[in-house]
Amino acid sequence: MQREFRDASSGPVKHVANRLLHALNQDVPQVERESKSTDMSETWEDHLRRTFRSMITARTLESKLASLYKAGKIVGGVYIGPGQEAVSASIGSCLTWNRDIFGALIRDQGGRTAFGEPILDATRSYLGSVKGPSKGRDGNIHRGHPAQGLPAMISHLGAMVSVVAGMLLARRLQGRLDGIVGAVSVGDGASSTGSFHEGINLAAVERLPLVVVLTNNQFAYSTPTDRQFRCRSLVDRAIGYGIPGYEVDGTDLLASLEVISKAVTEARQGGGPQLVVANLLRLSGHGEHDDGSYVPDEIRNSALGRDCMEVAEHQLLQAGFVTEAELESWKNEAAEQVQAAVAQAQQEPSPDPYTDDWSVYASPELAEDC
Amino acid sequence: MQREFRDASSGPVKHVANRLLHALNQDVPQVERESKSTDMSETWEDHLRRTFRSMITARTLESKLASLYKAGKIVGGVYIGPGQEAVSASIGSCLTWNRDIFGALIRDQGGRTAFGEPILDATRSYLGSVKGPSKGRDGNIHRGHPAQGLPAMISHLGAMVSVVAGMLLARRLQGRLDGIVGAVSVGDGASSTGSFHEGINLAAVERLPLVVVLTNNQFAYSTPTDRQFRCRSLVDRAIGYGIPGYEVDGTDLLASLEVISKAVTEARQGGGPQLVVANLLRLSGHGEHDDGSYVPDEIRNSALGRDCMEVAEHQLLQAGFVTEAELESWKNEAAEQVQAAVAQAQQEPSPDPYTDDWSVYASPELAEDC
Amino acid sequence: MEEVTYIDAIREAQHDLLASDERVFIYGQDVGDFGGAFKATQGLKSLYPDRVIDSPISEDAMIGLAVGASIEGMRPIVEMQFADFSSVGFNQIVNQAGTQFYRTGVPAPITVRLPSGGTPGSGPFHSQMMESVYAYYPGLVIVTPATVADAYSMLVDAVALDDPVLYCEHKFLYRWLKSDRLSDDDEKLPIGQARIVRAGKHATVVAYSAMVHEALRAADLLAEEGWEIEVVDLRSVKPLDTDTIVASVARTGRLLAVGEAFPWGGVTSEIVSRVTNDGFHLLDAPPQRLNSRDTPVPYHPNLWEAHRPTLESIAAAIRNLLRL
Amino acid sequence: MEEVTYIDAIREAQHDLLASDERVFIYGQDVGDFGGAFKATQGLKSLYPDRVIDSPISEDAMIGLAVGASIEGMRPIVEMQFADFSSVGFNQIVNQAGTQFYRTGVPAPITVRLPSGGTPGSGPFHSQMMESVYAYYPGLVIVTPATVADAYSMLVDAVALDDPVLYCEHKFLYRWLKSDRLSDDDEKLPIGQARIVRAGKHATVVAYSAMVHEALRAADLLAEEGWEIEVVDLRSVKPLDTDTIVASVARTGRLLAVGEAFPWGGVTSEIVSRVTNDGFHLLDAPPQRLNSRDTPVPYHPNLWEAHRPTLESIAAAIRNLLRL
Ligand SMILES: Cc1ncc(C[n+]2csc(CCOP(=O)(O)OP(=O)(O)O)c2C)c(N)n1
Ligand SMILES: Cc1ncc(C[n+]2csc(CCOP(=O)(O)OP(=O)(O)O)c2C)c(N)n1
Ligand SMILES: [Mg+2]
Ligand SMILES: [Mg+2]
Repeated sequence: MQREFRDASSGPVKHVANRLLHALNQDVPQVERESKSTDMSETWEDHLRRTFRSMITARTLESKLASLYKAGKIVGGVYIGPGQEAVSASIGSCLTWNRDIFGALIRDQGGRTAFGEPILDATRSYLGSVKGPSKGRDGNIHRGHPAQGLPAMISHLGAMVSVVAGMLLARRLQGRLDGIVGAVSVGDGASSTGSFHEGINLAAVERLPLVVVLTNNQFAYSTPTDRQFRCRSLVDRAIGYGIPGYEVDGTDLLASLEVISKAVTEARQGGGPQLVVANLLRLSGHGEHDDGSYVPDEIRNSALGRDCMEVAEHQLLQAGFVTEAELESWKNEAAEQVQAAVAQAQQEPSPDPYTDDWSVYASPELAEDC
Repeated sequence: MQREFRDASSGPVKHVANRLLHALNQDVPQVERESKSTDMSETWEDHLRRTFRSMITARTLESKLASLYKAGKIVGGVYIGPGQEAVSASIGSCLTWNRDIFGALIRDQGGRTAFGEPILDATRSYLGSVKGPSKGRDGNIHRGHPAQGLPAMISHLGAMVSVVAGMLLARRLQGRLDGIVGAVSVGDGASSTGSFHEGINLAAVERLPLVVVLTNNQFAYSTPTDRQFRCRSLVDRAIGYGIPGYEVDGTDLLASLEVISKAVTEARQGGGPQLVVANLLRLSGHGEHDDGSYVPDEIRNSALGRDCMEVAEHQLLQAGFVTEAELESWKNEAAEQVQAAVAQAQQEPSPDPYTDDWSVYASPELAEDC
Repeated sequence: MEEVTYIDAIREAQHDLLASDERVFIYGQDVGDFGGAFKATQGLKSLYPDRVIDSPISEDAMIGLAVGASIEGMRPIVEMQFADFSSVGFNQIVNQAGTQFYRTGVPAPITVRLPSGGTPGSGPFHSQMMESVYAYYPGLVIVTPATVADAYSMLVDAVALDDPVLYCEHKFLYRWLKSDRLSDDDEKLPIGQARIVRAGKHATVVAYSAMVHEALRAADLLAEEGWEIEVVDLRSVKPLDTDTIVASVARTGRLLAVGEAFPWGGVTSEIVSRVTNDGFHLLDAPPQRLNSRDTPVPYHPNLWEAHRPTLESIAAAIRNLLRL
Repeated sequence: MEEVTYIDAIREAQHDLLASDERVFIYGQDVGDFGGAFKATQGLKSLYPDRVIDSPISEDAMIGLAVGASIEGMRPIVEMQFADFSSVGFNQIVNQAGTQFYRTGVPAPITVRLPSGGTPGSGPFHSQMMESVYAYYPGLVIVTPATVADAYSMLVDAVALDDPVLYCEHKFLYRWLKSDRLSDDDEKLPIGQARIVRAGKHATVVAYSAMVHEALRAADLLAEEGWEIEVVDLRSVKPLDTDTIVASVARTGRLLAVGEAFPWGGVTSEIVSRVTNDGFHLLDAPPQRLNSRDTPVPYHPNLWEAHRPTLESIAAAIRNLLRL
């Protein structure tokens, strides 16, 4: 596997083991981006293992969030990404926190965790702790750490494509772009937005190292893909932007990681924007308020409906990359971390409108009563 | 030529000789759309002749407008389309006024004339006659007759694509779509807009008979195409929308009319949206205030820089479709018509803010003083 | 008849419009078999399969399409999934729909439904009030129904109107607001006319949309303190019924304008400006405004409650006004 | 020094910013070798080839890109070819740039240049004033320079500010407004502070952008009739310097707010509301507003002249105010 992959890419792939960053109680490291070296080499096996661990953490966390939602403990919506962890975590695990850029979207807990976002960010956001990354001002999936390479999405679909492009353009102007990549997640529905189009086209014009990962999970809320586009596959859009396109079975971790790694490597090496289209099925409702009953059984029972967690587990066990015992311990550890992150967020104070500041300007002198 | 063309399309092409509508003093016919029959057949030769006549009228008119601009007789900008008449008039001559739909854009005098817009509309708009289609409220290229199938463009590029799509969707809902086509013009620059993307994608989803004619005239104002897109040709965008795409030398009337006719016929026959990319060079500045000095000589001297009028004249003479004498009389007639249209518009009153009404609402009861 | 909610009224209006007028069709994300994010179109696709159409996520093109269809004589209703996302269709609304009649004489009778306003936990992008932004532009009509009957009748009227209408429906009212009837012919008013929903003599509170109910509750509270507060429900913010407001201020001498929108500009400032212009000498005290805070709408319920006007803050503002 | 025009000042400010601050870059359609549609960036690309960048026609992505670049520490200046086209970038301006600091604590210091306002023959889509629409949204700063020196210094200040700024430059002033110097350190004021550009005692006229000059001419005319009119140049509409206005009204007792924008909502209504709130008892007459008409900006010069406030209509409004 490893050899095959190396053959496919045009050079050795190097990654940082940023597993440490997943640790529960560690807050976001505020170190200078440049200070982190990235030339530690990592084997394909380790990369896969690391990716899979993030998937486990994400699935565990999101299952917990879903039950908290059902128990009425969460205000606002809960949006989870079961079935998409392989693709999402593959993005995150190909990137280095505080060095690369990840424009995470709605179903990217896997990628966030793999990239290095502490899971406390999620529990704090969902449970309304004032210590969350937005201090309660924004919630759920809209969290981020822009200065560490994780911009905080706005809801408007497609809008983050150009933001990530701009972060990359800045790096070029600053002479800091070398070897850097920015990835951005979008869905099949987002592909219909003008923002998506403008952003990807602009990145192509500027030949920025932007990897656009388009997860076609067959639905945009309740809307099936035949109401969203008419092309054979959205990967055909790549031709129209003059950039490389890849299509992959998103239920398959090995394939997803391989293809995404390849695209990321190409971008890092100056190959310009890349479009990866991953096909799979959203295994939840649009949000936890939605039972997704509009999804036809045929799709559920097709290959698209496979659960990437099961596929990955099987793949890694088969390949001997992980043992049953290890797997068990990873799952336990994830459960403990999630448990602890929930407990901690729950005991933290909520925002207080009377004592918290409300500043909307970075320049305080601009504030006025109105 | 004719046989060749018929072979290319999947059925006989039928057109209406709507030459009459070009006549100078005739105002826009307000007849019911349905009342116009369209099954008169027209030979390929006649279609070409008719198209070329519109080109002559357009070129004559726009040259006159340009000199009026230079003489300071026109308030606001003058935007003309020399070099684009073959493509534009081909669109217009494939459509039937008051039956089909034409979303004309900035450089579509050829198409407007061929479609059936009286040239008085142009002179009245540019010269500020209150009898113009917008009564002086809007000017130059923003004129139209929405209820006769010629929507009045807003300036925002790309925005008319979805409007034409909506006109077609309405026809479908009304059971009036059969055999109808809507064409919309865009430029290379407009292809970068989100509106363009959303509009064409939506038309593809709905399989509307929309023909998008994208005239790549190598520049968007001063911006060359390598700052606008990175694909080999914009025709590659068609693949990403899952619709047929055609590329044509836009300086070549025969080729342009053939390809556009083909696309229009396909759309009429239920083939869904079509994308035609016509390559040529804008032979003027962006507007008459711009000398276009940024256009490199290499492009000017390349095949792209050919003047479609000269090419067409040569083609039609060679093919024996027109005689020198006829050509001469056409040109004279065009000059007379333009002269008369200018004279008439010049003697008409300007809008009067004190007596004209200012209503912005179709429901007068909504008007309020504020 | 059973109890009907505000969202029922919106659904019923659309049902009745589809049933009675072949020109009407509904276009929006998930409006088809799914019945819309808020179920405002539930069941309509099965009744009118051709005229209830799921759109791609393309707000700009959705509005463009609607304008095009209206040129051809249709009466489209476009559902925005949230008012906030109309920001992407903004250009087509203000520049395409808003200018067409003026520029060409051909009307653009589209109705755009904007699920507006805050609910706890919705955050900056699922809570916005956008009526002021659209009201700024010429050629648009902006309605803000606050009752079940108005939700019904104003949607019907909006579609009947030859001009483009932004129909701002408040999400907080969807299931919270109930009535025993869908419409009330006796009380029906045309678009452009405000309604005095509570008579009083000590002060006038002008509100719209969900704030009407907060204002009424505040008036109740003040009644216990012996004050008679008149409450005006604007109903439409453009046209804005200055006459009714000024007539009320003529009776009370005092004005508080309440809105859930951001504080800069907008409905409350337009009201205050008009009243000071037309009714300056009627005022016994400086007219007051109460709006949301000048920050994005916060996600956390604690912050959200303190961000927008509430029963308590309105009552406090009225008390303050009465002391001026 | 030679005479400098308003557009020269904009170009010079950009030149000086590029020269002194490596974080600054310019992004826009045709801003490169062509020097921009209005020549505001003429010659800059040859001096700073990497930092003057021609964009595709993608207003949404242009703003998104600028916000992204600002996260990374850059100070982008985005030129919209016309303010009117920012409607397509509206969402990224109000929802991306406007909310980022509030939501994340990371500032979004972008400057968006909006060539605004009417000139004869420009029509509905090349004439708009959009300051009110943006001022409605939290987190944005909106400046409207009316003089050559302000055009220069406020652009420099806008780029220095850690918050997103909409810099509304008036096209009518580009070549019409001239000065013998680029900036005036003695007269320089920070963003957020209004300037009294003419002292008077009978009435206060508050204006901004090109209307300042119309107001000044009207004041000249009224002076011949014996009236001393104070004219306030707002300079920025958000923040809006209420104190300076109220202090002026305290001296004159009368207020006319003049704007070139559409009449519903917007700057003039915000001014009138604030003054009636903070300075009600200072007013000797109902405060007045004068705006453009509530239609799209017409193309024909005859109509255009009658659409926006002019010397004559302002003078008439002042005379009326003095009689109230
Ligand atoms: C511009 C815009 N319109 C509408 C929405 C509401 N909305 C949120 S998620 C969603 C569906 C997204 O589908 P897709 O892009 O396929 O992502 P998925 O949810 O399937 O991961 C919609 C319509 C939005 N966020 N932005
Ligand atoms: C959304 C938008 N942004 C900017 C402009 C200003 N503008 C008018 S025409 C033009 C260039 C258009 O280029 P293209 O689409 O290639 O058409 P061409 O002029 O070459 O025919 C620009 C930038 C506009 N009209 N709309
Ligand atoms: Mg999807
Ligand atoms: Mg072009």
